[in-house]
Amino acid sequence: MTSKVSTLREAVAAHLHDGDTLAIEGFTHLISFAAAHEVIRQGRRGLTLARLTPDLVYDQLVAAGCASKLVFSWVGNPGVGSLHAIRRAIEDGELQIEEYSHHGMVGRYTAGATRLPFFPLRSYSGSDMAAANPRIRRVASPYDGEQVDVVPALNPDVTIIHAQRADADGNVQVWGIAGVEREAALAARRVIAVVEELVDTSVVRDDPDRTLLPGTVVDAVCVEPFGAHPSFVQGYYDRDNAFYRDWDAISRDPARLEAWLDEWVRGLDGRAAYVERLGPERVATLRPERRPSGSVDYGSYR
Amino acid sequence: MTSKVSTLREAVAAHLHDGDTLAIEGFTHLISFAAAHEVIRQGRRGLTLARLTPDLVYDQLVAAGCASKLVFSWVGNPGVGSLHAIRRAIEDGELQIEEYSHHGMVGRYTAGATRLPFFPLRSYSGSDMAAANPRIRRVASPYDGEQVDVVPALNPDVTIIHAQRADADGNVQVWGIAGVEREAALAARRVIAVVEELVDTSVVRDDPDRTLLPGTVVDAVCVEPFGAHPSFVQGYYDRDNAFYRDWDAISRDPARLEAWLDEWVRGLDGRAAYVERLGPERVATLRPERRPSGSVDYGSYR
Amino acid sequence: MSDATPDELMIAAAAAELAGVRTVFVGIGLPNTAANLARASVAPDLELIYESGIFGARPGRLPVSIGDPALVSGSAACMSMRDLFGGFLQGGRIEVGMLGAAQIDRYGNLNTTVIGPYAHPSVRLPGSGGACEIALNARRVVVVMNQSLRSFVERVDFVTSPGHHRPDGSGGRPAWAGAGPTAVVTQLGVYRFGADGEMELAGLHPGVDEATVDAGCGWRMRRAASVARLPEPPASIMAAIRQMLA
Amino acid sequence: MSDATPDELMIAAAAAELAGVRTVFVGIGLPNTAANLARASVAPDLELIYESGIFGARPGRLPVSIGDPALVSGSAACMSMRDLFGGFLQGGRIEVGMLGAAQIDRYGNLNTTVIGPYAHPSVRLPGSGGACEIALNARRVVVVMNQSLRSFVERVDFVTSPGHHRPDGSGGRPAWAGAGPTAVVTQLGVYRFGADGEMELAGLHPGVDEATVDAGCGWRMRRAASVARLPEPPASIMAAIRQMLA
Repeated sequence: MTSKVSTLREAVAAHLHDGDTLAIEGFTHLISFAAAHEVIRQGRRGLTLARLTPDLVYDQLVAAGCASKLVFSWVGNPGVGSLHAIRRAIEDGELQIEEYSHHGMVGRYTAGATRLPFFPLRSYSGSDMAAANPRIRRVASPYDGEQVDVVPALNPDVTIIHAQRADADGNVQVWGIAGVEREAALAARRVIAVVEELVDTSVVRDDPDRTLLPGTVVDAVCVEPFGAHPSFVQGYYDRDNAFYRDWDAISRDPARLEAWLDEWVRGLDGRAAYVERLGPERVATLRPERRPSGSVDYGSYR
Repeated sequence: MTSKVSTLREAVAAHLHDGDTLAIEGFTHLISFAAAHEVIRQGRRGLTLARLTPDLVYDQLVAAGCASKLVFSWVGNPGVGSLHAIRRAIEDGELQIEEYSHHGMVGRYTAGATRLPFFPLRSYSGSDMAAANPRIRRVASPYDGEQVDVVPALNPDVTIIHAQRADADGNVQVWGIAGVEREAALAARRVIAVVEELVDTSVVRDDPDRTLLPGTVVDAVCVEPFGAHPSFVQGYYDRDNAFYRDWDAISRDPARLEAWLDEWVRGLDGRAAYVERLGPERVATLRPERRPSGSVDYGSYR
Repeated sequence: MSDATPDELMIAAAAAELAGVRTVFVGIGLPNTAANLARASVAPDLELIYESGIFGARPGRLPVSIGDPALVSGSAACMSMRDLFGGFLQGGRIEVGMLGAAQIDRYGNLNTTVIGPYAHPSVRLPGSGGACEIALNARRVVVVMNQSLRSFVERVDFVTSPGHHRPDGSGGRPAWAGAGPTAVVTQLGVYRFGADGEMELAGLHPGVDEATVDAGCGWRMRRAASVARLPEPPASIMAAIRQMLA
Repeated sequence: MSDATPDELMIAAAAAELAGVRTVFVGIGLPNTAANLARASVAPDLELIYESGIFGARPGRLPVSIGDPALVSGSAACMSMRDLFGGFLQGGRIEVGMLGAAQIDRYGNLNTTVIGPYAHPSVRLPGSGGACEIALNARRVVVVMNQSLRSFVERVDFVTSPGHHRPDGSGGRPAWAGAGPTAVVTQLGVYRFGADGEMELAGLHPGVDEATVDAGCGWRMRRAASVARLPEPPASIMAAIRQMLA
């Protein structure tokens, strides 16, 4: 089979265009900052950014002027406070917003993945959310007449996910929090998987239950160790909570934020340089001790 | 935490009543024949049996007179032919049927699991299935007016699944084909998990991604090695294809079927006796060679 | 005067609300600590469920985020958000949801979206996350929040998560919904709701009097049939809290 | 006279329909063998997808059932049926679905449900399984079945899986649906469909003449612009088939 491995630079250049809807998914875990930085370096403009929790990754994309719209369900710096670049862009009228709840966003990706126009759910009765967002609507059940809330399908032009490992055929494996990575990828027209490690297909095939996405769904596999920092990768590195705290002061001050982007994104040619600048000591403090899953037996049937 | 471990006899006696809707799920894999045999021994009557593929397990329940209705999507002996007891009961008017497609049944359990009155899908345009089953209906999308097929929620009174292992808290782990086990269990009022092995909770907790159902969902854990024979358990034993072939002649002849039920079900006090009667040689031929999954690292974070 | 800090009193009181409970949907911060405390005391069978999909976490450290890797390692199950929000929360399998808010009104309506009008807010808050669906689908809701004239308001600026009904009496809860907020825990006391869905002062923390409650409430707070004087948390509970926060 | 059996001719012709294809939804029996043959010859990137949720199987033996454990061990992915039927099949990510049937009409409508009326059938067949949704959602469908006056009928007794439209011209395919049946492979030949959705004889297996086709068809079978004489499968293909079935 033709290898799907490419550089992140090539993958972003080939698959993401100005004006696209982009979803970088991974709930708290596996957030591809490496891909976001490449998008900033390539100067994409006019993106609609979809993500349950915009997090620092979209604060950076918005600060760099890549986005014109944000689709989300919880906009904040978890455990810290606001995302200041996004807040400023909304207040300045530079960033449109379209707002759902977590289950609403899960449902939007699921409807997109399953090619349905809508996804039914029970989330908005008595809330002002449907009044604030006219795309939240209702249908009547043909069984009992109940009015059920619905959200519309979301089909990103590109979904980018981060994962622990993949093989060259594009089979992607994840452990720990998978969030909405599968639904967001299946909903997308094009999928980029950024991984910590490229492994032989035999490693994947020894444990097919761990496969989040089979290769038929994935357009490019990009190997970027530490590519999810300052978020975390289960078993590989911890969340860099100090970075999340430090971001508050950085993003609060537009000049400082601009300098940060110059130093950590535009001034570097990729994630390897970022990791080098981070320094081996900081990287080392984020490495966990081992905790093996144990092995199960699939059986050999001949 | 209070242990959920009980005998299958106790679990069936406590949770399954005459007239209940029962789903024994597990698609080709992990079919709890042990539970079905216990239901026959306890003489339940008037059950509505739901299952994508009724398989031999429901042919036996129907033959034993336990069922009054069958809800299904594919009724046959896979690779062999008909299920004769079910066919006779339908022809004799003793068994009502309600028929969907595979995705329709998946959707019915999913709606039940998520407490929605219906599940939307694109399965029946141009088919006669909706005309044959008035419970297959349509709703109009409030976004584009498209008429979308819907199926109604299915909430079994009891769902019984088979699995490789569980801990005493009821956390159930499966590898290989999971089919609709999760959705069927979440849709149910009461859940019985039959497992090959009871393991310490540390085994489960070393690999939380393998957990199909957390203990909060499970009412009883019953340990019945070889309890899915003649279906298979990935890594534990193979499908007994000879049994599936032999069943054709047994179930074709009502007298022979009755004798089989007497010999293999009513005349035995449980699965251990069944395995003993099967004999160590037959069991040995169904054991696969080992094929380990390999271990992944979740990391220890302190 | 109590030896416990206001946060510690809130944690102890919130934990008491979980007595005998088996499934709680928690966020980070005070609710997380309260739920862990409950499991160590009044609710030994309690499973902590996080919106990141983690069931039965046994973290080796106090988690900083709902997506802390320490919550995953050693947990009983790790589910997709589709299963968590669909099959578990919406499926009615979560007994208690714990929620915070920037504003609450007397009917338990919660605002975590905006201060000011939605289109031009004076303060943009994080939004719902999973709060609106937790408020509807958990079998009951325990609210944990700081109380002041800014947060206990006559009318919330935006109903993110519905309480018992609107201030004008409209918008009652659908038949399938959970019971809604049954308790509100603040640094001043514990509140419950009357049969008409209106909040009532049910208990006062040590050292707090009713005048302080009234001074920290934007409407005239009703009193329950009897207002309890909440006891000082016992030494064992205080020690457990302080060990968790250490 | 061909050295190949009718089954072998069907397998070889069905495999040829998969040239260059990357994703095929297969059942057990002839379609499974044909898909495996295609991967070994004309479609090296072909992923075999089974309705039990298995992607990219590399079985160590010929599977007896779609749920054979040999399909799981060594496969690339094992998905829930909800993901398989929702995100993959309905999601439009399956290029070719291979279906069999007890009856087919000239517009490619397939019956696997009943012979006779639905309420009182003379023969109860297995029903849809996943066939009706495969017929609608796969980007195109290849039908593999035995041909006779009993199976190639003017009017099927029940439309389980829709073809191009009803015999009366009603019930065309929705905009979102795949192309429907594009080829039918039988022991006699290969059929395709005209722009109006009617089946046409496109090719004859070695040793089969048009009169035999007409004698095994319940309507007057139309001819394609040119009817090919299908070649004897090459020795390498025959060897591969026989090795698989050994």
